[in-house]
Amino acid sequence: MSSVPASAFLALALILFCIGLYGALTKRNTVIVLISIELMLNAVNINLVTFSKYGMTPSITGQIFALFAICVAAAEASVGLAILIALYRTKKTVNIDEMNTMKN
Amino acid sequence: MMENAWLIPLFPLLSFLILLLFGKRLKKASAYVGIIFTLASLIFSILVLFERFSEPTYMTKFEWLTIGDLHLTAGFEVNQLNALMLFIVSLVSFLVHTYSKGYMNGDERFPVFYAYLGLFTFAMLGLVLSPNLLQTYIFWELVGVGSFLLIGFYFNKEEAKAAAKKAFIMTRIGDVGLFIGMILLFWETKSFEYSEIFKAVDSGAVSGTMITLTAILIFIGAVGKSGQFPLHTWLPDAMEGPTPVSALIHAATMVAAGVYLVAALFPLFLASKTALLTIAVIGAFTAIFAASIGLVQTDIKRVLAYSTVSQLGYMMLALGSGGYVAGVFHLMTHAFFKALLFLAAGSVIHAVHTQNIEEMGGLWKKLKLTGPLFLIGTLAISGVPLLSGFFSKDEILIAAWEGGHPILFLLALIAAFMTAFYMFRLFFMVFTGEARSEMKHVHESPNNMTFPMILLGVLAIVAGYVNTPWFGSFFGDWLVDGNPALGHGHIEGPIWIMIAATVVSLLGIYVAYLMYFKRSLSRNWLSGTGDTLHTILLNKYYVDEFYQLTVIAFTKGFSYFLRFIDVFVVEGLVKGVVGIVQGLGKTGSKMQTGQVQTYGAVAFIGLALLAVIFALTGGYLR
Amino acid sequence: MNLHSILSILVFSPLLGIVVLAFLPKQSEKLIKWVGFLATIPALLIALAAYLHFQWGKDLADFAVSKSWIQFRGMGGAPEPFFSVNYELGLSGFQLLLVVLTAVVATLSAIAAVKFVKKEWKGYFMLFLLLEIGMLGVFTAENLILFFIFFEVTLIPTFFLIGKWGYFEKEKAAYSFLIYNGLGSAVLLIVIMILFAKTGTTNIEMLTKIIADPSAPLSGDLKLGLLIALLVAFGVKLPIFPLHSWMLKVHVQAPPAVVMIHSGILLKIGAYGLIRFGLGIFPEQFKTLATLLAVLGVINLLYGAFLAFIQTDFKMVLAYSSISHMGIVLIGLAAMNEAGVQGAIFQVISHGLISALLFFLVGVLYERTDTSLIENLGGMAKGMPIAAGFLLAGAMASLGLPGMSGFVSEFMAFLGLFKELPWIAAVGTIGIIMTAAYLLRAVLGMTYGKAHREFTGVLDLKGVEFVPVVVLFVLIVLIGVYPSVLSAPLQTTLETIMLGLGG
Amino acid sequence: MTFSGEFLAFMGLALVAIIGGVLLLNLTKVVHMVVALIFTFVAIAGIYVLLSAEFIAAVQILIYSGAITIIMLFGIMLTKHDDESEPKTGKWRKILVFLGIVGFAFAVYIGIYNFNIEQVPTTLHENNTMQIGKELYSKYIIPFELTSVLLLVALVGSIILAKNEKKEADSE
Repeated sequence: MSSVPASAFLALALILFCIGLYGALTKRNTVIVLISIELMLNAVNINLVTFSKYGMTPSITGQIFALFAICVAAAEASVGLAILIALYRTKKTVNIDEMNTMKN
Repeated sequence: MMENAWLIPLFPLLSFLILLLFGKRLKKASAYVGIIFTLASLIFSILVLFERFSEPTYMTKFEWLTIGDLHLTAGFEVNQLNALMLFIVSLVSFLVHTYSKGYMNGDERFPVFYAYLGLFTFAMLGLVLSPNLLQTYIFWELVGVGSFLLIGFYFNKEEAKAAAKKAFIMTRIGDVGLFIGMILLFWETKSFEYSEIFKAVDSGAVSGTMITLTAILIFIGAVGKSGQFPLHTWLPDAMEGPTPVSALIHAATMVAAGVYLVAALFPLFLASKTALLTIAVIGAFTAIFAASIGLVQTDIKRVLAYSTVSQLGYMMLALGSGGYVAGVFHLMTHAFFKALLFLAAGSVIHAVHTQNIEEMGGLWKKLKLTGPLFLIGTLAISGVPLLSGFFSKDEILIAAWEGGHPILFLLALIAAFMTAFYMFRLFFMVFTGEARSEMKHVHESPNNMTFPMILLGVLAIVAGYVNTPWFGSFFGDWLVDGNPALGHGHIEGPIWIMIAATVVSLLGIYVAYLMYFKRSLSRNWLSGTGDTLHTILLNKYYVDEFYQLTVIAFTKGFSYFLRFIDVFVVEGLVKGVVGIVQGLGKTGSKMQTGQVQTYGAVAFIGLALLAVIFALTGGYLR
Repeated sequence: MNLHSILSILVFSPLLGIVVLAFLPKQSEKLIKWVGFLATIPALLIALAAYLHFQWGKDLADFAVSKSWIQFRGMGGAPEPFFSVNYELGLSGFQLLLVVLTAVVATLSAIAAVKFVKKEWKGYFMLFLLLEIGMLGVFTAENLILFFIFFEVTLIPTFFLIGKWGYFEKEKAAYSFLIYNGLGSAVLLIVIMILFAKTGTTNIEMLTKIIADPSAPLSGDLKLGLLIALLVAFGVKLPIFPLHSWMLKVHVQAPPAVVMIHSGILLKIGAYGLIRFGLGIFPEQFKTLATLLAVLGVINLLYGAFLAFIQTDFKMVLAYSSISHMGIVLIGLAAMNEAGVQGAIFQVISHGLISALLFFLVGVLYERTDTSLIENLGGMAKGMPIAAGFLLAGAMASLGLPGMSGFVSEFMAFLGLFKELPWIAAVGTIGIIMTAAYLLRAVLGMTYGKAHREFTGVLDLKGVEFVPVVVLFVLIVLIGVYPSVLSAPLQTTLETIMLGLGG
Repeated sequence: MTFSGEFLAFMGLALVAIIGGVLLLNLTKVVHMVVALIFTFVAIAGIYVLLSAEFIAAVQILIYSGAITIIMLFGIMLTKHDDESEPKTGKWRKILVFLGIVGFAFAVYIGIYNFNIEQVPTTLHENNTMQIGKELYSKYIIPFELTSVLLLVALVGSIILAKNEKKEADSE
């Protein structure tokens, strides 16, 4: 029916996810780390929507889940940023190296 | 009566239990408990013996232990040998019980002594009733324990402790031989029972090498118990025990158990020429070896102990030469005269409170009863004609000659000379001459001590007449009745052997007379030939020292070596592992930078690794 | 009462004691001791009743209980669609004997604890009762997972019992106990999980059947690997050389009442596991390992014996003698015939009784004299003849004196091995001599000889102390004189094992 | 595989999304990175359209390209960024993470490669928004309501976190 196979979408999602992951694990700037996490969430959403169309039993549920995911991502972004600002206030930096209070 | 023979060992067991539980309350009365129960055993034994004269062997068994398809039985058997042994053991035991009442009087552990005696008597009687090897082994060990406990009776003496330990361990070395032999024989014949084993051996179901191997292994057990060379050293040391014990265990009964075992398994040994030869050689060697040590010992009990070893060697020589009757006959007569000698020695010790014969002398006049009785025993063991020892020793010499061992015969003859010599040396030094040390309050022993000696003295004189070349070999015929394999009741031998034996023993007595009574021959005649020889003999050929330097040193050394391994290698391995783990832990804690990103990276790499493995293997362990 | 629930009652009966103890105030010493002691009684009574039940000719299968417990869908590749773990308890003759042994030794150990434990009775008895639940559970579990859970339940209380109530280096001993045994049980868990994943069941009987089936989804190599892993897991517990060093520390440092349990029962879990799982589930592979096991057994036997020969502390002597005696278990198992296996089982039980007896006596001695060094105790027979007599009797039983339980087991183990591997067995018999040598050296060193110190006052056994000593000694002699009390229940177990071995 | 319009659209969108992602990683200035991210988000919205999820596409543009990006920009502006002096991540760490990601991608790709399901004709594109609405207010009503709670909590939480604590302490 469609000329683009489901696996193409999945592969795209995979690539985006990997990019996000790489960013989240290597970047020093906390804001960028947060952005990378958003990117990963987006990749997941692509998967949800893809399966909503190409899955074993296609249904609208996938899209609804994507909506929920977006919703949660929005909440996460806001809280994450709030934490970031709170931290910045005390540490005067957004460098992730400085955020090692878990050690002690 | 024979079907109730199982009661015989139970009486002493009962005595043991009663004395163990209530001994403290019974105090002196303990002796009566022991004496009454052993008397019961003795009466039963006599009844059984007389019944066995006319009736066939009785045997019964019940299942003792089931191992899958194997059914091990226990039971009892009354054949000629068993009946005879029952009689000997219960008689000597009864006499020793009676004797001890006087000898041990005043000891604070009097009831314990009687309890131990009961235990030993129980085990010994059980041993001679056993119809199978396993049961024999069980009682064999129990006898060892009884002996161990009695040797170590004076437990706060270091020597007694060492002697008890030595006795137990040395006999145990022999026991392991018996243990292995027994098990090997079991897998060859599928049975522990004597009759089944003989059947299998007769039918040729067991290979020749196997017979030889098992026979020699079982003989090792006998070597341990009967104090044969090279496991003889415990027996002289065992004299640390109370003297009645030496009479009972280390003269008459337990040490004869080895001889009994070989006799009981005689058909097995007959099937192997090599095994028989081994027995004969070891027996003859032990006989002369121990006799030569006996020549120079100064402790009255040790002289007797070496003479026991030597006489046991004689018995082994007889059995090894095929003289079944000769061996068993000598076992019986020896039991009587050696028990007599020990009891008399005990009486002497009781009177003078020393065991060193250098300090004795001139006791003949003071101990009016003990002296003659000791003389009877000495004459009997020396093989002076008309006493019991003469007949049985004669039988052995004939058996050795007829068995085709002229060299062993010669050794036995020399040993006979030595026996006569050292026994009379002992006699002269103790009873004649002047007292060589201050001896106060020397008095004859009480009646309950002299009575057993008198009875044994009578037996030492007459016991030989049941089997003589002159009055018929009733005893021997009865013993081999129904078992043609065991040989004839009496072996006809050339008359010169008897004469030679007599001459040799008289010669021995004469030399001793010259040296120790008339003093016309220098007492240092032996040492005159060379101090070295005397020293060697006095130190018992340094066998103990040899063991000390080899076996014990090796064991200790090996133990320390193993401890080295345990402490350094095994523990070291553990410490190494601990070190590695600690190192890993330290590295790990260094990696805890507190940065979430690092944690995430590590966790993710782990996940990726798992995912790759999963993808490559399909994720399922095949 | 329903027979099926009896086993559960048996296993969990000490729980009642724990609950009651939890509500008792810490200070009421007497009450706590009584409750701790009484809580062991129901298990003892039920165990004895079960034994009588068997002796009256009834079937032990009556006791079996199986309740569905955990179920989940299988993962791809497994043959069964469902994985289920059932709550299954059961009794075979072998297990029955061990349960009786456990119940008896636990009760006696409680008596010992009443005498010897000097502080914090409440905690002690609660842990002790928990330990008893674990031990009873281990021996009745018919399911590997259940077995493992009970196995772990035995570890933790023991750790605390050693670590809190032991002697000077108690913490070190407790840790090395926990680490060694923890590693062993980790290996055991791996084996159980592999078996579970492969066959979909952890029921021992079903596992045995599945694995005996040649079409089972396990290759021979895997089975061999699993068996070796089991050998390691239970080898730690047994212990097999060179996995033994933890056990020495425990024997020396733990309080005597705990060592009674530890040496008497906990070590036996290793032997039980080897027989039940090693020999029971992997008979074919066991055959290939037989020679190795025999060699290990002889090494254990001699290694322990030689080292025991030079120890200066009687507790160390006993610890090494335990190693030595466990060698006999291995020797019996390696024989792989009726005599050998029965000998091994006999040795398990007999050593349980003997070591409990000896360690109780050590406890008595230590309480009176504050030492267990052989040298310091020399000549104690003077002051405490009864204790010395029992010590000597215990040593005699331990060195395999006929008429006591030690001999029967030693004899059968060697009987078995001589049939299969006579040369190795012959080397092993050196151990018999060495056992006599080291035990006599130690015991005579303590009891006989000149007294090095004054043994004054009332030192000998008295009062309630007689109970454990006499009970254990009577049992030892009973087994030695009439071994059928043990061998009768064992016959079906043996048949099953022999069937697995194909002969 | 034919070069249909749909395919071309997919390829184009995918390329934009990936390039946006790669730029996100490689640009030095933080603001530039965010801009690169907007491209990606928009491209993903296009992908949604291709997957007949028009409503999601709209939401994507609204929430991500709009709201979230703006929040991020605020975050960037509120904090100080010294791009040059920022220490670089360790080389080894980068290599290891990269290898891990490659491995992970490989593993997942095998899964995707083996993913083969018959396509079933769907009616998702017809009245997409209405379908979503119906489902959302009937079947998923409780999660939907819970989402509102979540958002509320996030709102309150953010405010409390970001509030200047000093002032608060002063005022009290």
